[in-house]
Amino acid sequence: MRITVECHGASQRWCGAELVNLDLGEAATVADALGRLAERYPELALRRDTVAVAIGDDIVAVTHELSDGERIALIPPVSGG
Amino acid sequence: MRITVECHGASQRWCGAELVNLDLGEAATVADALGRLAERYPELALRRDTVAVAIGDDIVAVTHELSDGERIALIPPVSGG
Amino acid sequence: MSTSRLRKGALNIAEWLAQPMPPDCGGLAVFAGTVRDVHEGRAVTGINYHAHAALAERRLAEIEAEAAQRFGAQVSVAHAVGELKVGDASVVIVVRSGHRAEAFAACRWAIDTLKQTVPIWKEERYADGAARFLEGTPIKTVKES
Amino acid sequence: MSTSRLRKGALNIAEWLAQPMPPDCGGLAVFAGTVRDVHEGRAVTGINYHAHAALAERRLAEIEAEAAQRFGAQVSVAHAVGELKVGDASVVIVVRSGHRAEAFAACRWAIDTLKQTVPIWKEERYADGAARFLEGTPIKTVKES
Repeated sequence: MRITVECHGASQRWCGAELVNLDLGEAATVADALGRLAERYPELALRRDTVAVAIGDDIVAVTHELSDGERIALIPPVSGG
Repeated sequence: MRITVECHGASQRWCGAELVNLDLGEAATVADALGRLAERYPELALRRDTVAVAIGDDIVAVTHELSDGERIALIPPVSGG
Repeated sequence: MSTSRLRKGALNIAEWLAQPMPPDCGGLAVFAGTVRDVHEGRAVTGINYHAHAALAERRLAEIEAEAAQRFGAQVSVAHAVGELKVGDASVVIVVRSGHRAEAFAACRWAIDTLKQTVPIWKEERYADGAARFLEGTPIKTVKES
Repeated sequence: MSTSRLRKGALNIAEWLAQPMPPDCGGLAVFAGTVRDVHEGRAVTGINYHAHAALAERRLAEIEAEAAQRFGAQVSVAHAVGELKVGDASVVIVVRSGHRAEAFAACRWAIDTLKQTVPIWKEERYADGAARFLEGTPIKTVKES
């Protein structure tokens, strides 16, 4: 399957782009997507445990199973206010 | 000496007026003025220990010596806000 | 804007917000007190605020200065006198400071202190036509508060 | 007024004060955060606020609802996105409640919670032309806060 990753906040810098496409195997989960991103982007790998993933307006668990064409968003540590 | 007493807040009710004139002996203090008012106004007598006295923009001690023609203000418990 | 901290009639909160934030400030805290429609179970139609004007002006200025010193904040305090209706603002405290902790602390300290140190008296007016001065708290100095 | 809690550009605080006080409320507490001219010793010229819009809108609404439930208060929360200059308001919290204690408590809780639960990121711009995203805090849910 192919998914699209939106890189928010500092994760734009870590991944060098606002959008990243990933090709994953069948029955891939959010954890698989993060694993693939961590292989590609060392700065993301260092901070992987601080990054949440959103789909739509939900934060999803790393065990969440992805679908082909799905769009996920990286939510690095927040700094609003 | 004669002094004028401004009755603020609830002390207007206790004394039945916004201004009260008092004739006091020579060398009278704020305590003497409060004593005279307490004799005349039982409702004030009941609350005498909760009332402060101001001259101009100062709170004065009960030992403050009054002058003829002076104007003092009764400051009953406050309820602003 | 008048330099007086004691104003005739309801306060317009926006007036105290017109001033721009100092560039070294990141936190603005505001408290306003307004007239409620009920007190101790009685229907309230309004409050007539009385003040000892000279001492009240002095004490409001002292609260600003003391709050500035204690919290390192810029503090403005104003209070209404005269007849106010339900919903009208009787008191406004505006604090501008570096960060939010001091802004909240200074704002809370200022309103709590105002209630104990400023010679102002509420005369509540009730739906049945009655009016009465509320019981208050013996006046303290700002330094004691 | 837009029903959106996330707004493009600096917030105008007065907009959130235009609504009259409910007659059963006596306390209005407001907090606004503004852009400071210095951070960690560096001269700041502005902040570009980024957000995950859908999740941020949801979280801002959850903060209002949770604050209303915890403190019995009416709470409005708004946050800016986009380029802000020094002095501009990036966040506004307005609380209307019966008395001042809940107003202050709800206002403080709302801003502290917003900073931990809403997907917004500060990209600071410096006088030397540099820009960087600030280090933040891993996002929590509103219920966890």
